[in-house]
Amino acid sequence: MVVDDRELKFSQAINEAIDTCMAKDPRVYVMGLGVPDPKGVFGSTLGLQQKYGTLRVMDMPTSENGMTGVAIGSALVGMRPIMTHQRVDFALLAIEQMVNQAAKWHYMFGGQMSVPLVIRMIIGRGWGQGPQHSQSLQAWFSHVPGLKVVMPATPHDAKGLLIASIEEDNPVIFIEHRWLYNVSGPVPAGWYQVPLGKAKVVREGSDLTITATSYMTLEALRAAETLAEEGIGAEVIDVRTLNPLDETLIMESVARTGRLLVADTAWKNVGFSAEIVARVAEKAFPYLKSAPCRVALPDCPAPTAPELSRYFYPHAAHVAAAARRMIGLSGDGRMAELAPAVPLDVPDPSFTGPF
Amino acid sequence: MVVDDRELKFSQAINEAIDTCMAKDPRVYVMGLGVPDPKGVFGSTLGLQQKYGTLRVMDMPTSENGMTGVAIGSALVGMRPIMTHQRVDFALLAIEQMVNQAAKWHYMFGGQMSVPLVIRMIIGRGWGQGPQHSQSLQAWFSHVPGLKVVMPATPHDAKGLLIASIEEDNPVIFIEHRWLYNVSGPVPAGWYQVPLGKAKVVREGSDLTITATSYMTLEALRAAETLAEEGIGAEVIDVRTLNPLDETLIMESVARTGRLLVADTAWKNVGFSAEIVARVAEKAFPYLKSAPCRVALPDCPAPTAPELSRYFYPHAAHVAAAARRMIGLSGDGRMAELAPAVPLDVPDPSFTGPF
Amino acid sequence: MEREILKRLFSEMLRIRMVEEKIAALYPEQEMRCPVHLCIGQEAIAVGTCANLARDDYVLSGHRSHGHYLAKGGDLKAMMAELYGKVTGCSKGKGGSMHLVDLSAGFLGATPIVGSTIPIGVGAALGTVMRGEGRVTVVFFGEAATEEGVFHESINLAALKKLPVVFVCENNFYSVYSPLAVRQPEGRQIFELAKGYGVESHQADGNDVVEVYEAAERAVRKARRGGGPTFLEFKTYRWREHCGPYYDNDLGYRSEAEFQEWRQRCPIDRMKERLVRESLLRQGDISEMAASLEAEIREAVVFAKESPAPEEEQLFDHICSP
Amino acid sequence: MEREILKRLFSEMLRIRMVEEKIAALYPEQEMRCPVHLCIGQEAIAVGTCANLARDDYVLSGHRSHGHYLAKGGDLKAMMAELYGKVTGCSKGKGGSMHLVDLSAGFLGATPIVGSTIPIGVGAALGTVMRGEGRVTVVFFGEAATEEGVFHESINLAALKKLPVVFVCENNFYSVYSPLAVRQPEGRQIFELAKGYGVESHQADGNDVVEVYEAAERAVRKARRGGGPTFLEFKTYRWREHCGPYYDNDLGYRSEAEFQEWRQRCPIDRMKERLVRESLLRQGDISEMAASLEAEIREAVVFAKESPAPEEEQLFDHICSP
Ligand SMILES: Cc1ncc(C[n+]2csc(CCOP(=O)(O)OP(=O)(O)O)c2C)c(N)n1
Ligand SMILES: Cc1ncc(C[n+]2csc(CCOP(=O)(O)OP(=O)(O)O)c2C)c(N)n1
Ligand SMILES: [Mg+2]
Ligand SMILES: [Mg+2]
Repeated sequence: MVVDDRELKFSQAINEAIDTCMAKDPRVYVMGLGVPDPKGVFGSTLGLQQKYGTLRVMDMPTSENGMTGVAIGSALVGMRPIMTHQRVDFALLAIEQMVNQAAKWHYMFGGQMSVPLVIRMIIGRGWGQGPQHSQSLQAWFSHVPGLKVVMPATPHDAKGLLIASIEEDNPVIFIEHRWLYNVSGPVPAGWYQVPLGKAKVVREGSDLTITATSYMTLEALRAAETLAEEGIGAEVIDVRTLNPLDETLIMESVARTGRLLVADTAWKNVGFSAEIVARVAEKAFPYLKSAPCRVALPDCPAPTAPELSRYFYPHAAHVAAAARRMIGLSGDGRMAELAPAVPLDVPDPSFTGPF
Repeated sequence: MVVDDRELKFSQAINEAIDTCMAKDPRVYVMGLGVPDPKGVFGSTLGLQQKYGTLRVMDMPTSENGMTGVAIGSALVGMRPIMTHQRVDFALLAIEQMVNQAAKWHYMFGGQMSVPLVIRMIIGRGWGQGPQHSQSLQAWFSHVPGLKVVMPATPHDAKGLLIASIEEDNPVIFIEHRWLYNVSGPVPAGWYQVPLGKAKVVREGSDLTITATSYMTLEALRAAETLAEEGIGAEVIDVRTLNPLDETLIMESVARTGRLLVADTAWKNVGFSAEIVARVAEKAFPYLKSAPCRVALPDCPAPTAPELSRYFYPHAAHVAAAARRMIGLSGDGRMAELAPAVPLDVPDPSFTGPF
Repeated sequence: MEREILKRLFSEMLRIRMVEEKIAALYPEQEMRCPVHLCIGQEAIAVGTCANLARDDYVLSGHRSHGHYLAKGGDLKAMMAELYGKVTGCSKGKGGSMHLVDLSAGFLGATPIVGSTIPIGVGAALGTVMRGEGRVTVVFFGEAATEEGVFHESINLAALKKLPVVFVCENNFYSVYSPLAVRQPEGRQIFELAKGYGVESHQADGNDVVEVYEAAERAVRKARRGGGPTFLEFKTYRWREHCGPYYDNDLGYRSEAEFQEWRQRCPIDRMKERLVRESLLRQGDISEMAASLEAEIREAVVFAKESPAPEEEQLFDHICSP
Repeated sequence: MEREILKRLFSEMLRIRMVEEKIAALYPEQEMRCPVHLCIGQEAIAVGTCANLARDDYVLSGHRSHGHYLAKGGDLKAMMAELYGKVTGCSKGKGGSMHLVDLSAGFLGATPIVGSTIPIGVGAALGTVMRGEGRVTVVFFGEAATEEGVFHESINLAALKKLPVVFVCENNFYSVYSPLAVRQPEGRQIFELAKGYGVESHQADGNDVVEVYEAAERAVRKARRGGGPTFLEFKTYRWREHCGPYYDNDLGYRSEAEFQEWRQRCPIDRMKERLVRESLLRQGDISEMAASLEAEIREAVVFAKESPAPEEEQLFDHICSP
C-alpha cells in the first residue's frame, strides 16, 4: 500500500492515534490542560475538538489531582479517558490518584471493575526547561503493579502503542519525549496496534546489547552506527513497554552478545535502567562476558543554563564510549565526532524556543 | 555507662530523638496529623506537646500537600520542621512539594537556601492494612537527587539516624516500618548521631552478602542464624541510608563473599533492590561467583485478607532459601521451621489490631 | 411524609446499627483482621440520603462506609465475608472493610484515602452525563475531607459542568482524635465553603433522618433534572472509637459529657419515639423487626465465617484486567 | 496619597515595563535560552503591592515573576544574568527566568509549578511567627492557581493560624490559552472563594496602581498587626503571548478587540496622565527617567552577556547542602 509509505511527525502520529480511536469508539474522550487550544499540546491534539466536539475533547481547570480522579470515575462507569499533561512534573500533583486509586482499583475490588485510562505525559528537555519541567520518572510508574508503562521512540510505534494503550483495559502511563515530537518516520494510515509488552530489536549486532528507552533509542542507534564503522556490532533494543517488560527478548539478545548496556532518559540511581541490569544479572549471569553498564542522567536536578545542560544529558558519544569500554577498548576515541550538530539544548534546528 | 544498657522500643527511640533535638534547638518543630493526640503516632510523639507547647508540636488539617509546602516555607526562613505521616500512602498527596520543591530548592537557586526538613513516613503492614495503607516506596524517593533517604532497622539506629536527619541541612525522607515499632533494643541516653550515608555490617560471614533494608534486616538476621547452623556464613548488611548509598561497604563485602542477595521491604520490579544489584553488577562483576538475587515483594498490590498477606510478604525462610540456592544447594530445606511463630499479619503477639 | 417511608427509614437505620453492633461484638474474637470504622450514631445520614436514590444511581464513600453500603442496598453477606477476608467477600477478600463495593446496587466503591473518592464520584457523574444516563451520584465523606485540596478541585469541576452529583459531608467534629479547632478556622461553617463555588449548599441535623431525607430529596431531584450539584453538611457524632470496636472517651480527646449529649440524640431512638408516638409502629412491631434483622445478620456472619479463605494463587488474580 | 509615592509607583512600573520590553527585543537573538513569561500590562499589581512592604518582608511568586522580583527590590543585573544562564545570575544559572530569587531583598523565590509556592509562602509566614519576627509575606499567583487544591489547603491554614500573609491573585482571565469559562463556574467571582474560609477578601482594578496600593496597604497593615490573612483579586491583562516575546492575538484564543480594550487601560499610561495632569511630573522628567532606566537596563544586559557561563563541574554543585 502506498499510503503506508507516508511519513508523519511523532506529534502527528499521536494525533492520528487519538483520532483513530475516537472515530472507532464513542467512549473514548480526551481531557487535559490546553488540549483544545491553538497549539494543541505541541500539535498532538490539534483539530480534535473541531471534529469531536467540546464534550469529548475538553480543556480542564488546573487541578491535576482532581481531574485524574474525575477521569478514573468516568472510566469506572464506562468511558475511556485519555488524560494529557504537558509535563511529567505537573502530573506529580496527581500521583495519589494514579498510584493509590487507578493502579489498584481492579485488584482491590476483586477484579470487578477496570480503569481503561491513558495518561499521556511529556518529558520536557532543553531550552532552559530546568529542574521542574524535565523530569523523566518512568521508574516510578514502572515500580507500581497495576500500571502499564509505555515509552515510544518512533512515530510508527507512537501511533501503534497509543492505539493499543487506548484499547487496553488497564491504566496506561504513556510517556512522550519532547525531543521526539519533530522526528518524522513512516506511519501506516488507519488502525493498527503495536502490542504492549513487546520490545523490538531495532538494529542487530553480536558484540553487545544496548537496551534503550524513548529518545535514548535514537542516540543508541547513532552510537551503533559509529561502533559498526569500528567493527563493533551493537544490537539495539527499543524497550517500548517498560511494564510489563519484554524480558524474553532482552535475555535472548544478551545470551547471544554476552554484554548489556542500558541507555535511559532518566536519572541513573534507582532508575529504570537498574531494573534491566538487575534482571539480566539475576537471570542471564552465566552469559555475561563483562560487567553491565548504564548510561543515564547524572544524579542531579536538571540545570537550566544551556551550558550546564550540555554536560547533563548523555548522548550517542557517551553510549559509544561506554560500549567500547565494555569491549575492552579505550572509551574516548571518537567522542567529539559524535557530538550533536545542533546546540545541545534544542532537539533540532527548527526549534527556536521557548517550549 | 549503665544508662547505655537500657532497652527502649523503636517507637520510644524515635520519640527520644525528637525530644533530644527539640530540647537542643528551638528551631526544631513537629507537625503532622495526630501528632499531639492521645496515641501520639503509635507512641512516637507522645508527651512532646505537653513539653514543648502547641506552637512547636502541632496537629494539622488533612492537607498533606499544602502542609508539606508550609513545612518547606518555614524551613526556608530558619525553622527545622519534622513532618509526620502515619502512612507512606497518605504522603503521595504531597509528592509534588517533596520532589519538585523540597528536593530541588537548594540546587535550583544556586545553593543559597537549604531545606532542613525531615519527613517521617510509616510503612503499614498486616492486619488488613491492604492496598492503600502498606506501600513501601523508598525506591521513589531514592531516585530523586536532593532527597536523602533513611530506613532504620533498630531502636539504636532509629534514634541516632533521626537525630542526624534532624540536624541535616537537606530534606530527609525517614521511613519507619510499623513492624519495628514494638521491637526493643539498647538505646544510649542523650544525644548521639548515627551518620547518614553509612551502612553497617550487622553480622559477619564469608559465603554471601545479604544487604537488607529496614524490617527485612531482622528477617535476614533470622535467616543468617539458620544458615549458620547449616554451615553457611551469611554476612548481613543493614543499608540504613538508601541515598546516599554506602556503596563502599557493600562492594567490600561482596568482594570478599562473591555473592549478593538483597532483601527489601518493597516491590521487586524497579525497586530499590534493583539498584544494589545493578551497582554490584557494574562495579564488582569480577568478584561475583553466582548470579545476584533479590528477595522482595511480589509485584502485586498488597491484599487485605490475612490468608493472602501470608503469601505476599517474604520472610526469613525465603531469604534462607534464596541463599541456599545461590550456594548451589536446594532452597527449600527448612522452610517450615523458619516460618514465623505468630500469625503472619501481626508483628508480635502483643499486637491485636486494628492498626 | 408517607408512613411507609418513615418506617423504612427506621428499619434501615436499625439494620445498620445492629450490623455495626454485631461487628463490634465479634471483633475481639480477632477473626475480622482488618481495620473497621463503625458508623454507629451516624446512621441517619446514610439512610436518609440513600432512600432518595434509585438502585442504578451511584454512591461512593471512604473509610467509614458500612452504613452507606448497606443503605444503598449492598449485599450484607458479601460485606461480612469481606470483613472476614473471605473469597465470597464483595471484593473477594482483597479489600476488607475499607474497600467495599456492590456494583449491582450502584455502590461503586469506597476507599480509605481521605477525600480521594470525591473526584472519582464527580467523574462517575461526568461519565453518566457523557453516556446520556439520568443517574445521580452521591459521594459521602467526613468533614476532614474538606481540608484536602482535591475536594475543592472536585466541587469546582462539578459546578463548572453542572454535574448531577450530591456532596454529603458528615461533620462529626473529629478526624481521628483531632477536633475541628486544630484543623479549620474558627467561626466558619463547612457548608459555606461550597458557596464560594456558587454551589447550593445546606446544613442540617444529621441525627434527624427526616431532615436528612428532605434535604437529600431536594438535592437529588435538582441533580436529576440537570440543575447541578448540591453540597449538604450534616452534623452528627461518632459514638465509638475512630477505628475499632470500643468506646474511647476515656482517652480524653473528647468529653464524656459531649458524648452523652449526642447519645441522647440517637437518630434511631428519636425515630422510634416518633413512630410509637404517632402509632405507626408498636413496641411489638419493633421487637419483631429487630428479631428478623438479628436472624439476617446472624446468617450473614455464619456465611462469612464458613466461607473459604482465598488460596495462594489468588494473590496474583486481578493485578491487571485481562 | 503622597506625591513621592505616586512618582515612585510610576517609575517602578516604567522600569519593569522597560526591562520586559528589552527582554522581548533581545529574546529573538536566542541567547536567553529559557522560557520567559513577561508581565507587560500587569505591572501595577507588583508595584502597588510591593510598595507597601519593607525590605525584609517576604515575597514569593510563580512562573510570571519578573515584575514581582523587581518591585520587591531584586537585583536587575543578577536577574538578567540568570536569564542568560550565567554564573553571575541570581540562581547561578541553575534556575533561569522561572526560578528567580534575591534573599537580600526578601524575594524568597519563584518556581513555575502553578500554585506550589502558595503553601511555601504560608509556611514562610508561619516561620516568621514562630521566630517572633514581624514580617509580612506576600504570595503572587495567577487566577489558574486558585484551581489547584493546594491553594485551598494553604488559605485554610493561613486562616486557621491567622498568619501574616497576603494572597495576591492576578486575574488576567487566561491560563495559557484557556479562558476562565472552561475552568471555573460561571457567575462566580474568584475573591468569593476566600470568603468561604472567613478570610477577608477584596476585588480591585489591577491596572490602577493606586487602587492596588491602597488595597495592599490595608492588607499588609492588617497582617502586620496580627490580624491575619487577606485575599486580593486584581483584574488585569497580559499583553504578550503566555510564554515568549511576541504578541499572539492572531492565534484566535482571544480577540483583538478585547486586547485593545485592555491596551487602552495601560496602567503606566494611566498613571503618567495623572502625574502630568496633576503637574507632579513633566514630560521632560519622564523622558529623563526613561533615559536613566534605559542606561541601567543596558548595563545589566551587558553585564549578563559578558558574564561567564557555568563550568562543567558546577553542574554538581549544590545538589545537597554541605
Ligand atoms: C490522605 C489521608 N490522610 C490521612 C488519613 C488517615 N485517616 C484515616 S481516617 C481519618 C479521619 C478522617 O476524618 P473525617 O473525614 O472527618 O471522617 P470520620 O473518621 O470522622 O468519619 C484520617 C485522618 C487517610 N486515610 N488519608
Ligand atoms: C501544576 C502545573 N500545571 C500546569 C502548568 C503549565 N502552566 C504553566 S503557566 C500556566 C498558566 C497559569 O495561569 P495563571 O495562573 O492564570 O497565570 P498567568 O500565566 O495567566 O499569569 C500553566 C497552566 C504548570 N506550570 N504547573
Ligand atoms: Mg470527622
Ligand atoms: Mg491567568
